[in-house]
Amino acid sequence: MTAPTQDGLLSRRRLTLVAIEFVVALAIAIVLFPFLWIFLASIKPPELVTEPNVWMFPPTAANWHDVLLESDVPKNIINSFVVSVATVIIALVTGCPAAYSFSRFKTGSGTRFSVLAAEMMPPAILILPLFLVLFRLGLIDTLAAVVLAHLTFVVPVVTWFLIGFFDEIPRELEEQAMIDGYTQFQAFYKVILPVVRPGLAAAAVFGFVLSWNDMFYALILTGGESRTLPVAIAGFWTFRGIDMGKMAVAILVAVVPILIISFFIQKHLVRSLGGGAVKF
Amino acid sequence: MRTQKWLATALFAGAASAMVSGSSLAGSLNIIIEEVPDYDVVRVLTEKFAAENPGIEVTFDAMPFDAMRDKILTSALASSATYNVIIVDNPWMEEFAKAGFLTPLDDFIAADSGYDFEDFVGPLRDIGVVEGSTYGVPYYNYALGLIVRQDIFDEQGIAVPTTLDDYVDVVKKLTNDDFYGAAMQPQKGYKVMEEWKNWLYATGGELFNADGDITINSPEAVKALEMYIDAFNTSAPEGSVNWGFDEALRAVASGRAATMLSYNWMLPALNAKGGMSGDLAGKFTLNEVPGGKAVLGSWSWSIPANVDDKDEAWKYISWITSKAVAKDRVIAGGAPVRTSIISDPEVWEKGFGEDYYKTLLGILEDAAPLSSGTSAEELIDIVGTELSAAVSGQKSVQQALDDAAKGVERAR
Amino acid sequence: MSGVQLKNLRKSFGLTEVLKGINLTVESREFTVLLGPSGCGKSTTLRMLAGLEPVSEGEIWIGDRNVTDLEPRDRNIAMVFQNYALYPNMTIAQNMGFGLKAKKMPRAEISARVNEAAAMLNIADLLARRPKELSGGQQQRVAIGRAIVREPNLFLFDEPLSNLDTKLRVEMRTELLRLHRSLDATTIYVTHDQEEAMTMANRIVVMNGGQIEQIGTPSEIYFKPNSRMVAGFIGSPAMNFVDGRVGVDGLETSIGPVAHPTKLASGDAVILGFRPDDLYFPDELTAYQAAMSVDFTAEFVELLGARGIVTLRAAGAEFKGVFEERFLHRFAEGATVALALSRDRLHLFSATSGERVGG
Amino acid sequence: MHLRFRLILPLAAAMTVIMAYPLVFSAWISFHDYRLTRLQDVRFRGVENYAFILSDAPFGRALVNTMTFVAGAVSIELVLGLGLALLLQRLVRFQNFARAVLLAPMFITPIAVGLMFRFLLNSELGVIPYYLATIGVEIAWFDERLALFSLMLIDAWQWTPFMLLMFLAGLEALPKDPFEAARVDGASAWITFWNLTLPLLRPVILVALIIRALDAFKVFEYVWAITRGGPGDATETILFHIYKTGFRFFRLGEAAAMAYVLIGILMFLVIVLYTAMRRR
Repeated sequence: MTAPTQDGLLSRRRLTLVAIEFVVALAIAIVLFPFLWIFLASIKPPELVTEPNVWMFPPTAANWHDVLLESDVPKNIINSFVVSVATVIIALVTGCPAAYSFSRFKTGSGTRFSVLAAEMMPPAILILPLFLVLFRLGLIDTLAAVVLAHLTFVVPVVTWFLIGFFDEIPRELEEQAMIDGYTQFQAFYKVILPVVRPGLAAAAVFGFVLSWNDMFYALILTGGESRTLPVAIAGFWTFRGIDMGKMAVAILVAVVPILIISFFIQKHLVRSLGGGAVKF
Repeated sequence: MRTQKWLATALFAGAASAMVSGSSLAGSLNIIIEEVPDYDVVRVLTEKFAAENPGIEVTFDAMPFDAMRDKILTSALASSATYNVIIVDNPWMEEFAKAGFLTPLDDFIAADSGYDFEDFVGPLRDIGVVEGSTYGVPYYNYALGLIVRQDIFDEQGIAVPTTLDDYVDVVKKLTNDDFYGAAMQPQKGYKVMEEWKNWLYATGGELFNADGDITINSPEAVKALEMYIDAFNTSAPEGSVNWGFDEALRAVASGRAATMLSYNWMLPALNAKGGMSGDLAGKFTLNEVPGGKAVLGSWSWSIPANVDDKDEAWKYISWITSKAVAKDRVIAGGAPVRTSIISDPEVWEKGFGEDYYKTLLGILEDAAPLSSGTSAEELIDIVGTELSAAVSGQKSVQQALDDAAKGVERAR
Repeated sequence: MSGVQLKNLRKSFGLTEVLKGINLTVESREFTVLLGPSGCGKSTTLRMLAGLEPVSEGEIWIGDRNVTDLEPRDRNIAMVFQNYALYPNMTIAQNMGFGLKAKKMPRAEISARVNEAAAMLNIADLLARRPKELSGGQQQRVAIGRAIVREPNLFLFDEPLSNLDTKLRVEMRTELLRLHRSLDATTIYVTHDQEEAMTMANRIVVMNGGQIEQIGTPSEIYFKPNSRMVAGFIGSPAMNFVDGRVGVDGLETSIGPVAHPTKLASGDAVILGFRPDDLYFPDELTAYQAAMSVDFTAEFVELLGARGIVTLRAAGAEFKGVFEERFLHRFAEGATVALALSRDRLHLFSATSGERVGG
Repeated sequence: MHLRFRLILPLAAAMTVIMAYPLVFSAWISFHDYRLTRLQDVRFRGVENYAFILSDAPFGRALVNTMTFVAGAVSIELVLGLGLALLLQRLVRFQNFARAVLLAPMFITPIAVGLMFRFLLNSELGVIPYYLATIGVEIAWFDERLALFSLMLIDAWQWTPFMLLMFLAGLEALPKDPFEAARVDGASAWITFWNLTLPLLRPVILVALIIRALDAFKVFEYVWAITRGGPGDATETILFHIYKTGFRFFRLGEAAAMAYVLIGILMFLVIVLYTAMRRR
């Protein structure tokens, strides 16, 4: 008597699941399609790049060869990497203690919000004076200039995330450390920092991506040797037309490492964000 | 005069002002250059210069167009230039010269006996002249020409149009369901301005009259824009209202359109075997724009005012633009600027053939810059925005041109 | 081991005064419990003792040292937190040795001490694990072990058992007492659980509203509560109270006259208190002992096991009584039962100040 | 100095250098006729710059465009992000894979995304319109009616993953009990969503909204890569407009004034959202 009912229930459940899987698969297709297309563009012979309906063709490695071996793109990647890493390190070094202080000493209720609000500052307003200062300092066209500019948006975001993470750590932990014979600062870096490490990693990844993706500041502040990858990608769009094939290679080269990183960290990212940063 | 500038910079951090940036070392030339095929040619040729002048180390800072303007500006504002040699786009020439960023080159040119400055095509040469002084010598041109699919014209027995009225008729006639008479570039700003201004010349209009009054909303301009919109609506690919140079080029290259107004030196690229146009290679020809007078673009070599060793900079410029080197450059694929080179049979033979060069010379000699004045860059944007608004139907032709005139008046 | 002295300790957060002058002397080796309802200031007092909360006014002495302005690390104390506060990223051994590391103790000695404490607490086999692999009870032991290895002048406990289930709590209680006896350490223990306080403390400090209500041994607190608040707070079920007035000859209350001497002036409002355990059948008391007899109406009975709680009603008010199981049949619903109060088990408080005025 | 302030010191110092100073300097510039080509002739203009831009039609249009863009893009991202998060949560198989793929677009430099879609959506050469045309759908993605909307879709492609990330994290951190209670009470999925999930996620939603909205105000790369603000003024966004005024036309005074007007608007927005958040 109960068997048919149960079967009905099960199949309904299975149906829902199939529907969910279908929608998710569709979303995945929408996300992956441009990548596929870009990849095809990177190995298409030049005369076929403008043909939307060509899926089979003799592939060419010329674009890959040109970009990886005979262009500045590898150097641009290193530049981007150096800039992003330096930005993140500085952001963590300055943001971490401050976030800890904001979290622990209950600095005014609006503080954490104004930290976030700092991120909203339009780059356009900061770039003019930054440009002039960096220019005075002789730092235009250097990676240092880009790092400095990227700090303007990476530091607030990283700090803000960290405040959330520190909030999640029970106060007793550092009190225990202080009773155990450590100063509050020692408690901070010997006990709290190791505990908040997943949070630090999440914030670092976020900061890294923000810096890695920026083109606006880098466009204005870098040149020649110091060009970062997004600027280089934009550079394939010249007055003589976009070199689609090469640009496709550059885009893939820019994206793949980040995708690999994101693949491995996404789980931690979700978990550690859930731990704290998504709350006020 | 400089006190004002320092007053402004007094706001800088104290430590900052003590440091001076980017001074170039003696014996080294740092050149800012746009990353285009012409640069590849120049870079290779320069190795020869370096070999001849072991004391001078030449480095290029190549970048996309959009990054160049503020880089040049930065260098010009410094107490000592980052770039000893710069290239200047024609809309910037007057602006930079009047801002005091550039060195007058007249004395250098006069002192250089075999240089033959007059050999540069007149309209190109004039771009470098501001209020009687020469601030730039031509690097390469990007004058516009009419690029057509000759095979289609031949097939249908149609002559390549020489007047605007003919042109509009022809592109309408050539348009059918999946083929278009003209690939146009009505993208806001530079692109639409660059294209439409050819139409403006063809109807006898100009942006300013001889007295310098704004004539952007003159009846000629209205007519030019109306015809432009007519052609766009009837003969250009659907949904191409935002197209720029790239899309138009690709549409022509992939056989979707019969004609385009574009840079003259695109022709060799279109006709190159194994290039972007595949089987269509060889079927394109270059012609003068309908109406004859073309929009001229050019890059010029200049020496910033704040360069320490100007002799060295001139040494390079005069070398790279000298007749001998210019010939090598053009043969290697560079866009020509000297009359003697364009007319040189050796160049015809090793380059892209007599027809191409003769047409090119015709275009160059009857051409005028896209825009001039100290606010040329802004002017292009203002007019280009209004043109785009009219093409996309957001404004009436008269309204758009009136607004353009108003905007230009303010920017001046 | 050293005693502790709090001298007129005050604490304000902004304009709110949460401690209004605490004076307390804790003798060396004494197990003192701070007891009170939540928000009474007991935890704040403990945190100030630990140095986690700055002192607004007053002094704290540990032994012969004024530690008022010393950092926690300079006070040589150990503290066990309610949520144990184990370092999640360290092993149990590292957790326990962390405080010794701060003192730059040689590694071998740290490990010796940790092992000793672990053996004492039966957690020797957990030393290599991390906190999240442990049960609540085990974590509790680690937290205590971490305090022990420090060999501090003073142990502080902040409601350490409240996160454990009842059975474990009772076990740990005994264990803590045994430990206290063997270590002979001065201990200050904060709780809101009166059972814990009664069973463990040498002395109980009852706090209320930022002040000390009473300091005394558990039996003093239970049998001689200093105030109506203490009387009502200690004991379960809670003490019964009746409003009354001093009459010419004893008290007049809503449930009848009470023959009870008082030093108060006639006409003063008083509160009469008696514990549920102190209700007697009339035949259990001598005529002298019986202060009064009241006819209660029984409402219902809650059986606890050997005893039961009876809900009674008289003069419209509700009272609780506790009786042995064998008497419970007398309290059938609706039955009228006469019960007597014993003269020496009455508590009398001023209705105005709440202070004990006799009994 | 109290530890609390010592900990904030590095951040405060960094922020002073990279933000406070530029802001002050920008404010100064905004009251002057400050042109990079006329530095010897910087003149005080009082509030003229402000008066001009507030009456300037293109600036107004850019503001309206930007706000439309932000509202549209962020709404799409919110709905899609929340929907996908809920689906992903119920996905049984391939959950990690799906999550990694669906989060990927936010890690790609926006300029690459812009250039990619410029060609994917190109009406003649793009693969998307090509296949749409085969099923009879002809859409001119970048004409004056659709261009801004297309930019919103591109933004949604890139940034829905951010919403997804925040919501996955938020869902992970939700207490389990109320949902079990709802199941026992026999509440339908729909009722549970409206009465439990949504209210409990509210803080996360607001945070995600704020971050995304502030970020969307900075939209630059897509405009730069695809439309350059056109057709006409249809996609002229505020940052692009300021960039043009400041770095193409060198009118720093006006650009700075525009940036300040923008800050004013953002401040207002932030305060409104902040109040909404505190009222929860």
